[in-house]
Order: sequence, then C-alpha cells, then structure tokens
Amino acid sequence: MKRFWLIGLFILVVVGVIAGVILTRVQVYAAPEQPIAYSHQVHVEAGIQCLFCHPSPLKSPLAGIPSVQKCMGCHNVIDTDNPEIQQVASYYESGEPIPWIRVNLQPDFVYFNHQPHLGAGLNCETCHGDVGQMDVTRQTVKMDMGWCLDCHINQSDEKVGRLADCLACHK
Amino acid sequence: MSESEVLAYPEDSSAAEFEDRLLLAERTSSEINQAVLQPMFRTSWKFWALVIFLSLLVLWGLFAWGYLIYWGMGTAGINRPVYWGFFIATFVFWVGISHAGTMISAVLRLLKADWRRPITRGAEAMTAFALMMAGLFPFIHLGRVWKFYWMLPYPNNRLMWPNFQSPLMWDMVAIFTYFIGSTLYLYLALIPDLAMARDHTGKWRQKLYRVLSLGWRGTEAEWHKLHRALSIFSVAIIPIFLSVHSIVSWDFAVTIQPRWHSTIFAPYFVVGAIYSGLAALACILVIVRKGMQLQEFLRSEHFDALGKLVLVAGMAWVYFWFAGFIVEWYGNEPVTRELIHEEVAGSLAPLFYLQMSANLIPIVMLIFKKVRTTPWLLLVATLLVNVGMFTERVLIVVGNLQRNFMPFNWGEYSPTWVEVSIVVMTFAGFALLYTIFSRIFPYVPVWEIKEGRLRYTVRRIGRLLVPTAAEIE
Amino acid sequence: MAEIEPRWVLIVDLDRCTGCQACVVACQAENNVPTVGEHETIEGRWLHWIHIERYWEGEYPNIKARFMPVMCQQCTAAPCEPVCPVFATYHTPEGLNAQIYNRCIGTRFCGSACPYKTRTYNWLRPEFPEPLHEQLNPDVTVRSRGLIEKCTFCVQRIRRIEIEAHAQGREPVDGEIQPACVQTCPPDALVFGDLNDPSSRVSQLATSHRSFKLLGELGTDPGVIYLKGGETNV
Amino acid sequence: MSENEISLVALFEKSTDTAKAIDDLHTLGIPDDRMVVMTDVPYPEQALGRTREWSSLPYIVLAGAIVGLLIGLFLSAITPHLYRLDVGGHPPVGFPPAAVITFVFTMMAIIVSTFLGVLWEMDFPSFGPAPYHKAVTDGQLAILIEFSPDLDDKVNQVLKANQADYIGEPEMISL
Repeated sequence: MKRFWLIGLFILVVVGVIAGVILTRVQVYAAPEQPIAYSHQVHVEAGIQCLFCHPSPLKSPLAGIPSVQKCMGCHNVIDTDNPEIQQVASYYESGEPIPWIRVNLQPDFVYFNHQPHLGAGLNCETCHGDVGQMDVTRQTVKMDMGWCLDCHINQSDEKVGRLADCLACHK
Repeated sequence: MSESEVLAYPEDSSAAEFEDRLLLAERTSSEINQAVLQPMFRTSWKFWALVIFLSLLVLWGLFAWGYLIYWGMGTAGINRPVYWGFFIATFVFWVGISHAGTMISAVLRLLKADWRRPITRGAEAMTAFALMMAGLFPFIHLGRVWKFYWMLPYPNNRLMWPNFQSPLMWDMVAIFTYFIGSTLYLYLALIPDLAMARDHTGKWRQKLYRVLSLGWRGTEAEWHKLHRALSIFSVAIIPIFLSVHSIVSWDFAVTIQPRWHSTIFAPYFVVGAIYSGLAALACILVIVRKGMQLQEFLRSEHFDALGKLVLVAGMAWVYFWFAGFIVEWYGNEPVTRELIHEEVAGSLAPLFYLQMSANLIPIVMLIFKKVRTTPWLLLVATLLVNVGMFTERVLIVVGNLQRNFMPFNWGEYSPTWVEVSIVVMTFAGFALLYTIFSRIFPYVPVWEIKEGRLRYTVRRIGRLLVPTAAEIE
Repeated sequence: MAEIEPRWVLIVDLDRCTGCQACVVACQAENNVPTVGEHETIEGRWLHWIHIERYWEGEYPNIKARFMPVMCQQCTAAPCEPVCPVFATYHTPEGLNAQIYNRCIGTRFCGSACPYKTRTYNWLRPEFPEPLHEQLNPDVTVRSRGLIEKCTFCVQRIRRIEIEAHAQGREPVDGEIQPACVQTCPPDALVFGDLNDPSSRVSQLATSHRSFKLLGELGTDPGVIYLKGGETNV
Repeated sequence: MSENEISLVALFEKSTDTAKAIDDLHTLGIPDDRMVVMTDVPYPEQALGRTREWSSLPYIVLAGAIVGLLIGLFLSAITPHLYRLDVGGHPPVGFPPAAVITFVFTMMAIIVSTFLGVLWEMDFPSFGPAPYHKAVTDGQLAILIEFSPDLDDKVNQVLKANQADYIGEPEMISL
C-alpha cells in the first residue's frame, strides 16, 4: 500500500509522544558525592531521631543542618579512630563548616516551609523517603511542581482554594 | 526591451489588444514551459550579489537577536509605558502584507477572474513568506523566549494550560492556522507545475521536483481532485484570512487603552492589511518581472487590475480610518484628546503626516490608468503605500502607548540599533526567501495559464473582434 | 482559615502623605527590587513597585504639590489578568492580583493593558551591587531579566503571619499583617487589612466620605482605596 | 495489470481527437477503468467523454471539520475545567474567547484535512514506476489503454484514425 506513509507518520507521532512522556518521567536519582562519607543509616540505627540533628522543621521554614559542634558533641568520644571522623574533627579545629552538598533543593522561585507541612500531619519520610535505610542520601521523589500539586490539589474543598493557589508556593 | 518597458498597448488595434489578453494564444505548450523555466536558470552575478547582500543583512539581524536574548529586552528601545514598540508594529505590518496573497488567489479563484492566473503563485508565496517573518516577532518580543512552550496546549505536570482568554493565544493559533493554510494552498497548486519542471530539468532540480511533485501524472482523476481541493481551500481560507487580522487587532482592542479600545479596529485592520498587502504584491511583481524578464506573463492588464484593487482598498482604508477617527475626535475625552493632539500637532506629527501623505497620495496616483500600467510609477505608488502602512502601525502601537490615563507615566520611545537590525532582518529575510523561491519554483503558474488559454475564442461582434470566454472551470 | 476569604485592601490617605518615599525604599528592601541605575531610569525603566506621583496645583507663587503613592491597584476586574497567555497573572481567591514570576514569559501584554501603568519590567539582568546582595529577602523570588513584576501586597508577609497564627490555633488579628510600606510609613498614611471583616480599620476607613478609587470610572474595582479631603500638603 | 494484457500509450495533439478516440475505444468494448487520460491542463469534466468520478473528499473535509470543532471545544471550554485554576471568582471560560478558539481550530482542521484528504484520494505520494510519457507536460494528451491481445489491431487502427502522434509501449518511469 502506498498509503503506508500516512500510517507510518501516525505511528511515528504516537511513538514520539510516548517516548517523550517516558523520558520526562524517568528520573535518575543519583546521590551526590558528599565531602565526608556520612551515613544516615548508621546514625538512625544507633537510635538518633531526625529532629535531633535537624531541629527546626516544626517551627521554621527550614529543617536545618547540624553544626560541626553538634557532630563533635558525640564524636569527641565515639569512633574517633575513623578517618572520616578525623576529617570532621579537622573541620571543627579550623572552625569551618562542612561543605555539604544539598540533596533536596528547591529553586529560588519556590517558597517551601516545613512548618505547615509537619503541622498538617506529614512526617519526614513522606517526602524524603526512608533516609534511615540510606547509606548515602539521595532524593526518592522528583520534587517538581506536579509532585507538589498531587497533594495540594487533593484536599478538602475549603482548603484546596488556598493550597492549589499559585501564591501558595510562588511569591 | 524599451517597448515592453513602457507596457503600452499597441496602437488602436482591437485585435492586438485581445491577443495581449488572450494569454499567449500563439504559443505552444512547450514554449510556455520553457518561457517559465528559463528565467529560473538564468542567474547572473547580480543575482548572487543580491543573495549575498541579503544573507549578510539576515546574519547581522540574527546577531542582534542573539544580543537581545542574551542581554535582555533593555537593549531595545522599549520602556515603560511603551511596552510594545517596533517589534509589534512590524509584526502587524507583516501579517498585513500576508493578506493579499489569499485575497488575490482565493477570492479571485472563487470569482473566476481570469487575470489572476499569472500572479497567483507570486501572491501565495508572498503570503507564506510574510507570515514566516510575522511569526518570528512574537518570539523576538518575548522577554523569556526560551519559555515560549508554555503557550502550547499540552498535558504537563505543572497542571497548567495556557489561558485561552488571552488574545495572544488566539493570535498564536490563528497565525499558525493561516500559515499552514497558505503554505498548503501554495503547495497544492504547485504540484502540477512541479511535475512539469520534473519532466524538463535534470540533475538536482529534477530530484527535488520529483520528490515534491509526489508522482503527479496529470490524469483526469488527479485534476478533478485537485480542482475540488482548491475550491474547498479557496472557500475555507477566506474566513481564516479575515479572522487572522481581526485577532491581531484584538490584541490592542481588548485592552482599555484609549484609542486602542475601539470596535472598529478589526475591520480597520483587515482593510489596512488588504491595502498594504495588495500594494506590496504589485510592488513585488514589478520587481520580479524586471529581474526575471517575465514581461510576457506579467503584463499591463495585470498591473492595471491590481492597481484598481489597490485603489479600492485604499479608499476603503480611508473610510475606516475616518470612521474611527471622527468618533474619537468628537468624543473629546481627555486622554483621547491628548493622544490625538500628540498625533496631529505634537511629537508624533511628522510620522502622522508621513503616514497620511504616503497613504493618500497613491490613491490619487492610482486613479490614472497611466500610473497603473507604467511599472515604475506603480512601483513608486505602491512603495509609498507600504511606507504609509508601516508608519501607521508604528503610530498605532507606539503612539498610543506613549500617553495614558496617568500623566506621571507618560513617556517617549525611540528604537535602538537592535530593533532596527531585527526589523531590517525580516525585510531582508523576506526578500531572500522570495528571491530563492523564484529561482527554484516556477514563478508563473503554468497550468493555470494553459487552463486560461483553453477558455478563449475570438468572436466578431459588428466591426470588432472580441475575446469570448468559455465556462470550463 | 476564615470561613469567608479575606479581601485584602490598602488604604492610602493622601491627606497624610508627605511624599517622603519611605514606602518606596521599604518596598525595595523587602521585595528584592533591583536598582537599575541612572541611565536606565532616564530611559523610563525604573523598577519601583510604588511610585510617588507628584502633581503641581495652581500657578506660581500659589503653588501646591500633591503626592499620590501609586502601586498595583489589585483590581477585582483587572484588565491585566485575562490577557496573559500563560496565567502568570491571575486573581486569587482572597482578591489579590497575583504575579507569578517564574511563570511569566515576558509578553508585556499586562503592562500594556494596565491603565495605571504600575507593572514594571526587568529590562536587563537585575544586579544587586556589593552590600545589597547581602540583604536579599529569602522569602521573595529574585527575578531574572525579561519578566514583569509588581506590588504583591507583600504576600510573603501575609502568608507568614497566617502560618504562625494557624500554628497557634487562631486567626490573624486586624493590623497584625503589615506590608513593608505600611510598616514604614511615618505619618501612618497607609493602612492594610481585610475589607470582608466589618470591624477592621480598613472597613471603617473605606466608608469614609473622603474615599475614592483611582480611575474608578473604568470599573476595575481596585483593592487600593484612596482618601482625600480638604486642603493639605501646602 | 494482468500478464496477458497489452498496454499502449497514445499521444494526441487535439482534445477533439482524443475524445473521439476514447469514444471509439468504448465501442471496441474497452471500459473507462481500462483507460487513463493524462493532460497538462485540467479539462472540464466529461470533455473527453468520460463520466464524472465520485470523490469522497467533501466527506473527509466534513469529518475533519467536526474533529477540529471538537478539539477547539476541548481546548477552549473543557481544559479550563479539567485543570481548574481558581481565578478569584471569575468564570474559567468565557463565551467569546471560546468561540474564537473553536472557530480557528475548526478552520485549521478543514485546511489540513482537505490537504491530507486530497493526497489520500490521489494515492500520493507514489514515487514508484508508473506508465507515463513526458510529452504530457508539453501539451500532448495521452491515453493509456489496457486491453486483451485480440483487440491489438483494432485499437491501433482506431488510434491512428484519430491522428495519434505516437503509439507505443508505455514507458515505466519512476516518478
């Protein structure tokens, strides 16, 4: 059939659209390389709560990164032979912060506040995944607008007006 | 050469006159083919010099566009309150130019006006290329052009669709439609001529024509279907071409800016578009005729008829302009008064009087048959129209934005080198595309001319020999 | 959340305004508004979300200066909103005329449509010269070139107070939410509040015989209400 | 084309001769679907003695128009409801803008479906080898005939009688 080209074109378009959709959905969740081989798993298994090191999500927009002082509070005595810990100690002595690479980063034009999210009954794992099982922390979800909206739009009628409003996150 | 230059009718001979109008009665088919094909192969150094010159202008304009994107809109002359400047004015101008192509081709095809035959292709090509240039400006004038895809309607994870209430969305959809329509219209009518060119050329040209003519053989069934499709196109494209410029005018008319917020804007823009488009077509035909030696196809009666259409469109434009103006003048609202004052006696007065004279003088000129049938006079008249219509667009866009309800926010506008370069780029780009098109594709629609020849016989009425048309379409 | 959505309005008492420009500076600091420099200002490209319009009345020597702070009027029937092709500007349920910077593609249609000409545009790359880049407000987007920005009634402040009040299980009280300009205004010419709350200060001021809306004849129903009475500002 | 059939191409100068030849071929018992007439000019229907072909193009266009209308309605009136952005109590859809968008999409679909429809109808593009003669675009009218071998002499006779300039095997040209 000479009309093959039409059908071929149609198939090409369909395949193109599907491939595009898949490619945008597929996300490589590679963990960034941190300056110090810190393991969340070791610390969580030792019984430390999230809020011990990241103290402020309940009362401020940011969760907070522990200071080197806080690390040294324990590591003055724990596992001091470990070369990684010695590296932390050297940061402590030089008085410089550890240049951690941020894993869960929102762009400048997104206003994110931990406080109302925790106030609404979410917990850390909802968005950050089971960090306690991760040796190296990585993102478990692609934190894009569609992901935020998935929650914000499925709210009760009196809330959705505010939560699905653009000004909820963009100011 | 000198004889055909003047385009005068041979003296007092009705027989010679109708031979002129009989569309090459004495030529054989293959001679017509060659008469159309030969000018495509003849390229002198002047042609290449023109191509290089135009390409350099386009490259410079592209550099200016890159500069504009890299540094931001501030490199253009626009400011607050004149948020829109030369870019939008030129956009409106190009959309206007694009209107005459379908006007000539579709309307005259429907009306079965025979003089359209040799000029339809040139007109349709003008529409397509003018729209390409017009289509650049919405991108050029975007502050963040790399985000233009947010205007496209497709499912996305932002759960945001474009705002179909915005005239810019209508604009985008309408211009895209018009572009598709005019390009397909041009192409469809081109297929039989491409087949003709395929049969009479060699090398790369034959390969190109072979692919583009899609295997046209000229069977009865093919002709029948082509005719059918062309008549559907002619009917469908007329409402599109009316809607496109109406929508462009609504970009302005839906705001509450004084003098923009006018109900007459849509028809006023459409009439202005036809006026400038027909003038541009006449102007291009004069130039192409000279450049490609197509004197035997593009003859005085075509320029005469085209000149009459420009004349009628010009008078209609004056009527619509006046109808809009008198109401605003009589209304005498403070801001409108200030805007009109600014135009007729203020800083915009030079532009205003340039616009009025460049639009009105050609109307007076075109009353005379001598002007309509003398190429250089016609060229002067139609170039004037285009100067006038470009100025008119600048006045509409810039002039009305300089003044507004809040006198504290009044401002002035003058374009920078970036804007001028980009505007020149589109003119050069249009000329470049058109020049190349005229050497690659048969500029004169051969099959339409041959079809026209079929229609005519000569009848004696009293003392006169009169050409008579048969109803074959 | 309140049962009725609030309707935020700003009262501008022209009889109190001294034209001191403190609100302009406060706004600039709060909202990361870039400075454009002398040359661009002359070109008409200044980026103030509030501008103090100064009009002269009378003939010399009996001349009076009139000051009128004009910011985005947050119109209910805003001419700028329907023309945006991508919903970068739209109306929120609480009556704000929102401008979403990262959605804006820079057609400047809203700027052309705005009868008050209060929308400003980032013509060139915004620059924050040396000490200024240290004081950027983290709650407000730093805008790139090529997009429209304008007064938001300091929506980041509204939200912050609302979140805090909500965490404490109460509603924000009248006067608790203050945009930067209101907070700064020395003669207390600016008042901000909820018009849907009949007991709020703005509701009472809005019913004053001195109140009017800018270009009210256009029917845009602004969220900024001006008060102007007798002979002042000599 | 079956194997034992002869195919011929005949070129004519004049349309009257062509029409006459076609009539004569009809009387020989060669039906219309065994003849293809190729010209460089669109002759009016029935000028060459053949019946009008039925075309489904208007129906394709009509279907295209309906699809366009639905797409336009979907985009302008339905997506604002599907992806609801609360615009402060203003209606998400206005009639005039929806009308503009719907109209334009309908027209776009008409144009595109006319184009695709006519290509479909003509079975284009068909670049493969096809019987053709280049003299067609030089103004000759060509008849392409297929018939069984026993009619060979009569067909040649008829063609010659009607001033055929050229009679011969059709060249298969890859167009």
